[in-house]
Amino acid sequence: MNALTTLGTLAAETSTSTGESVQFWILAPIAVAGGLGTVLMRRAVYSALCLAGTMIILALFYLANGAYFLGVVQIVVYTGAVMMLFLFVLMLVGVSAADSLKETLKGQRWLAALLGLGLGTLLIAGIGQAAGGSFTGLGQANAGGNVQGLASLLFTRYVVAFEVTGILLTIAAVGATMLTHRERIERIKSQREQSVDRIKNATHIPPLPAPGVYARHNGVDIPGLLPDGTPSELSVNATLRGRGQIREVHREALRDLTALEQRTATYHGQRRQQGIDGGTDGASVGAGNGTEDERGDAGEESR
Amino acid sequence: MESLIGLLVAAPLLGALVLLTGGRRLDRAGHWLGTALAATSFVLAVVLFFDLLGRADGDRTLHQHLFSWVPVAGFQADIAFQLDQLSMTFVLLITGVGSLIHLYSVGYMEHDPRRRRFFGYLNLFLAAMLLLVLADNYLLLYAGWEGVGLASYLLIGFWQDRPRAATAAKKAFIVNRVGDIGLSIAIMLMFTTFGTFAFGPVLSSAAETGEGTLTAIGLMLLLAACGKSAQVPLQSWLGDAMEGPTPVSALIHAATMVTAGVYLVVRSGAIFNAAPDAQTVVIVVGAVTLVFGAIVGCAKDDIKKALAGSTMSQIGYMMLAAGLGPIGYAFAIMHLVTHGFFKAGLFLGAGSVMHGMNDEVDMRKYGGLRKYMPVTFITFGLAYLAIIGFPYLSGFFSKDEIIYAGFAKGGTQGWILGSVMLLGAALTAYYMTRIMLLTFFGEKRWQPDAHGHEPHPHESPATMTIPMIVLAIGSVGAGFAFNLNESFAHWLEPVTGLAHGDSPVGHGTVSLAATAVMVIGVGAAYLQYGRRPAPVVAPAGSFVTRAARRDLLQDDFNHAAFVTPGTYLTRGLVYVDHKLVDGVVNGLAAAFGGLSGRLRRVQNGYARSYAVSMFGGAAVLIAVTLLMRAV
Amino acid sequence: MSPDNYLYLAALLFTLGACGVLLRRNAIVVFMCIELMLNAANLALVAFSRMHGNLDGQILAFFVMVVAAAEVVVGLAIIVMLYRSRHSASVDDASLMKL
Amino acid sequence: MSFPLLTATALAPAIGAVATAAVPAARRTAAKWTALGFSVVTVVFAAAVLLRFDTGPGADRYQLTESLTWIRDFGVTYELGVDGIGVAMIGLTAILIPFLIGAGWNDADPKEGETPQGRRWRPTQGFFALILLVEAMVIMSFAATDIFLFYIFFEAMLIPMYFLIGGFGDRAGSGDEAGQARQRSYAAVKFLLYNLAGGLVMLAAVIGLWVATNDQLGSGTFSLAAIADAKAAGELTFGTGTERWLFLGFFFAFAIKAPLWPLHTWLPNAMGESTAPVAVLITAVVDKVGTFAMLRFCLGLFPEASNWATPAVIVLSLVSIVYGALLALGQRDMKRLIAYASISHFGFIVLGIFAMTSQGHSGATLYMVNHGIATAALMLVAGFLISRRGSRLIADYGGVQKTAPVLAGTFLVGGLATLSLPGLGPFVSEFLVLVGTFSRYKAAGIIATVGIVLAALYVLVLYQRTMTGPVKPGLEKLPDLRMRELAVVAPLIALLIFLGVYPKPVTDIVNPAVEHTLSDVNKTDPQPNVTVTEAEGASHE
Repeated sequence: MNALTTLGTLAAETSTSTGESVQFWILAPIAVAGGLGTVLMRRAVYSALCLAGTMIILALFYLANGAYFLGVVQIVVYTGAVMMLFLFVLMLVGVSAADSLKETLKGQRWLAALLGLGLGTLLIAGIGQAAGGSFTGLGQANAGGNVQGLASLLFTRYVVAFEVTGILLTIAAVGATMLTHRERIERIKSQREQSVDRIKNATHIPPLPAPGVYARHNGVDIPGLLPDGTPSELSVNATLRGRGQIREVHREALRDLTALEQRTATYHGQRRQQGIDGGTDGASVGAGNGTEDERGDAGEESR
Repeated sequence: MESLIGLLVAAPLLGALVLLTGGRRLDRAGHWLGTALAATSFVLAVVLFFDLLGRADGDRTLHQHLFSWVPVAGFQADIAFQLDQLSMTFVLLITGVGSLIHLYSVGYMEHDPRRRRFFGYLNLFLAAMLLLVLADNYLLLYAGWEGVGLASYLLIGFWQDRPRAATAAKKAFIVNRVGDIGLSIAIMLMFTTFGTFAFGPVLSSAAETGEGTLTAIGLMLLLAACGKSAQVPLQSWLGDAMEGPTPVSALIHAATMVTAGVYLVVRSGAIFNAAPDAQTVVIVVGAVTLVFGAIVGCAKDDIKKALAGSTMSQIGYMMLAAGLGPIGYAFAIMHLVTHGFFKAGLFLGAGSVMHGMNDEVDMRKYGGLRKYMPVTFITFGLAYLAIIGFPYLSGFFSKDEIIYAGFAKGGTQGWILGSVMLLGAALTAYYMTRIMLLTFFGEKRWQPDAHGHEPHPHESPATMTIPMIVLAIGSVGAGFAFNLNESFAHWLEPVTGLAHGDSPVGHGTVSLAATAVMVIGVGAAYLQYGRRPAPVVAPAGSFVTRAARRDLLQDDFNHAAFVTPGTYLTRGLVYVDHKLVDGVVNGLAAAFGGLSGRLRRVQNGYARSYAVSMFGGAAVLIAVTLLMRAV
Repeated sequence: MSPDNYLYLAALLFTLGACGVLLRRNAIVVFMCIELMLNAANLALVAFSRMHGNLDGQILAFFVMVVAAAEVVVGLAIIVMLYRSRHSASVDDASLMKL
Repeated sequence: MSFPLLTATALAPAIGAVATAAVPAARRTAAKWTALGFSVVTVVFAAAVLLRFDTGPGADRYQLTESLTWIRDFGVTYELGVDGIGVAMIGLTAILIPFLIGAGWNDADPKEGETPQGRRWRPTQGFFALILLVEAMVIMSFAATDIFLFYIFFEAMLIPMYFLIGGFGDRAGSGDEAGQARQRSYAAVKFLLYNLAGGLVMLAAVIGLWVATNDQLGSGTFSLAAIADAKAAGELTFGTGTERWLFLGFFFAFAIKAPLWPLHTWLPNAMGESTAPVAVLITAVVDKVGTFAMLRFCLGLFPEASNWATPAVIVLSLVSIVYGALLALGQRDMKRLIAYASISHFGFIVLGIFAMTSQGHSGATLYMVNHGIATAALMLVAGFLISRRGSRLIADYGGVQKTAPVLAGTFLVGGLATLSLPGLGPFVSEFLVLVGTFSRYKAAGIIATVGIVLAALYVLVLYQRTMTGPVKPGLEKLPDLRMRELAVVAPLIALLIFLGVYPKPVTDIVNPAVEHTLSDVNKTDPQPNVTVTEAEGASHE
């Protein structure tokens, strides 16, 4: 809170203090970096995070400019709510849906760069032209408190606009629900019914195979292996399958298996040579487990 | 009395309407109805004639004003009739000969399934012709003028399933149309000059008008007359017009319609009198046609075409006489009337012959017919004598008067004209004798036709012979009657005026010369055709003969001069219209299409490229604002 | 330092956002870039309000936020629909505006 | 304000259109009768207009006027009124439409073996409704005395016409249905684009006019009456340049509609591809709006400019006359031939208008009426013939006169009217035009007479090739005119004869209007250079 007051005092003055300039010169590059990140990151999630960062920094700038309310709103509403909304959607759409930065439209990239440069230079030139050195701070404007000041304006001069935006928000909310709401044509089947018609048309009557259920792997995105070592698509969650986010690990798994058998074989060979110690049990048990496991697996599949 | 004038026209018009719209139920009695109505108007004509005779010379002009036709500001055209001696003469000729030919057609067209329509057309013709001669202004005359053109078109092409008939009909109408241009321009000139085109005011005030205008009007009228009366250079249609039924040839293309040109010239006498140049042209045209027609008549083997040539040349006489001015007008009309008689008679005779010969028209396939059809022979013979100007028959009087008038023109002109006309007389005698000999004398030369039918020449029924007899009487007696102390000329005098030029040669001399050349002509013909039998297949003949058989190459000329270039012109224009005028438009359309095709590439549907243009726009806007501020 | 720098920063961020919109194909990222642009605008507004010494700029910025929130809600909903229908969130795949 | 007769006249067909369109798909015959009924009602109203119109001396120029303010800010008013010319044109339109409906009785029925596509598919209703709609718009544009009002209907006409041309082809199913459809849509689009282009230019001129009036009168107006008053009071005077530009703007649109060479090429396509009644509708009714508007607007609003443009226009119209006739000669397609003949005739009309003589103007007006009826007669009979044989090519016919004499007869009469034979309506008008032109421009008059011969040529050649000669194979069983068809053609022919023998009623109505128009362009008829001594000129008593 005291930080706010200090910033406020800074803002009240008619020329920025060195503190603010320091702050600016530290934060501005980060903001720009965040912007760049937003634009350039391949994965949407990273872009979102970069954007969030930029927004927070902007919030700080708001505060520095004496817009306390906005600063807070920026953090709470924008960074807090809107960006989270983005992240949710990203989750729905697929976290790792990274779009290749390879350009498909001919000359689009060049045009974009050109325009960016042009626009930037023009804006900056414009500002440079308009720049008038001194400025009146928000001293008396914020005298009765920034929030009160905003409120008084908002509910007197801008009340109509305020109401209208309220209506707009409502409409937006309704619209969003309308858009994303999916009409159910038929009743959701109960578990019982599902099992019944699973039996009826004899499709995997037992529960689906568990994913990654074999030696040293148990991630949900890893398919279980069939006896011949090929992965079983069924064992992975449909959503992951749809997004193509199955981790294809069975090859090295197979390699490990052969290596394991290799080792056991050699181990047995030594055992025959030496012919001592009951370690064999454990080994045999392990191997037995493994085979038992596979058999069970294969059994499930075949059944 | 005046009210009867309208009825003159109305009677046949009614007939035409009833017969043409009446439908099949009239088929049985239609022809009699038509004939009756024609006769009616003849009776009316006679009544009016005697009424006129009853009046004093001065007021032998009746007027009937029915209603105002086209009233627009200064332009006042009325449906109004004027009956004076000149039109009376024509009315009598038209209705008289007309009625006779109606009667004749009853027999001639007996076996034609479309006889009702034929009579309808005939009545239509009568109505139009009467309108022509009774009109009291040039516009109404023009209406009748085109009306007879239509009637002749319909009648020439009456057997429409014969392509040649259809073509001939079309040709006749088109050539007449060319002439009609003349008439319409003449009327327009009159309107712009006099502000009216009624006979009365125009003719009365012709004198005090500039000669140039009058010459123009006169020449235009002459052009019209050439078209209608088949005078050089618009004569080419008459020969082909013989495709029509023979009564038609007799009525329209011999007796009445083709003489309308002469009527026009005589009627407009006042104008021509004041425009000597125009008169000269009239004379020239007449003279040329006179000889031209005679030559053609000498060469044709088709009896009707030969007669058509003769018609042409006879009308040439009339035209020439009309060109002579007051000294010729009366005799032009007189010859017109007598010619109406004997030429109609000749055609009807020819028709009767064809009737008996399975419609064979080639004279070389006739011969010796006098035994088979005596009445035809006698009537035809009398008409023949009349036309060649056998002394004291009608042709003798009228033609001699004209020749005399020609000499009376005076000076070298007079001599030239006179001698030309004498030459014409000789030729007339020659070709008429040729026809006579080939048809009625010598041995029979006919063979079975394509279907193997041996023609059985026989006399025609009474309905056909009676008119022939009447006409024969007319052609014998008319001239004499007319010439009794110039009764005819005096009768016409109030309209046409009458003058006697001073002829270097006396009346008797002219008659003598005419008779002499007539004898020569007859002799020559007899030597060639009378003594030895004529070959059935025409000999090749000299170049002149061959040219004459082809109407002296007139059609070839027209073809080369107008038809072919015209065809190419139209073809070219069609091409131009399609490729050029339309091409420009279509090209424009195609250009726009291509352009838009290019432009729509911009709309590639990628939101991001739209965004690019959006930001581009924003950038441009900012730049502009900045520049604005900078400036 | 002069507060103009805030404006320069805003301009820079705005341009970055613009480039992002033009370059990225993932609809969500495009959206984020738009948000970036909005934020840049907000920063400028706040700076202005400070320069002029009244709160209207902040009010405007406030409204921008509200509208942006609404827009995000609807936009993301649309994106989800899109993803459901065609299993991709790439803006280039939805190129049906072509005639 | 008395009973709005003109509005009613225009409204009757409009309501008829709605009523016809509303008839359910199955009740095709009912729709036809509805359309016919309403068109007859329109005739009754038009007759009322005719009777109520006062031709006496000292009668107002525009009568039966109605006036309501419409768009006050732009001085647009709903002003109707007719002068004699307008009355004649409205009469023509009203009289023709019933016959067109009768002639097109079965043209829009679904073809044999064509199954109705659903409940809403009802071409017949559409066909007749569109025709009535066109009639309403045409009548409105004849009656409008407010330029903007006129412009609206002048343009709106195109919409129903477009559908009539593009939507309803000939029954001349010469196998290639697809090709025909392509041709048809090409023709329709061409028609639309040409006329839209004209309309665009005209719109510019209309706006220009408004600006001009706005500058000088303080408040812009489109009302003819207001402009005339202002001119008379000397408050409104266009600069020479302005007036000429405005004139050109209007004239261009009307010249396309008329159509005048070289803007004519849309007409043959449109008339060739559309059914006979629609073709008649185009050339006999819709195109007349163009020539009518030349008389009322070009001459009425811009007299000096009209006089300035006269030589050029006369040359164009002469070219149209000869060119159209020659191309008619060159056609293989019956309907295109008639179309080119119409172009030639429109040349005559424009010639008469710009001859600036009372004969010329009366002649032109009469010509519009007569040409409408004559073309209707000829084209409709041609349509009957085509519908029998299923081909538009002249070469496919021959000897029809033997198998269908009545058809041939009516065709011939129509043709004779087209070549303006005395005794039939067109002769009077054509001769008036010629005289009117000749009395001011001798050479032009003489050149125009060439058109007479060419007309005879193309008509008679057409008749000879189709009707005479031996019967072409395939035509032996050609049926003659049916009762309905005869009932359509016979009255038209009767009308032609009546107008040819006794055109006085029409001229009486037209003449006063013509006098007004002449005084607009402040011209007087050239006087004869010989004053006739009415000596024994007892020609009328």
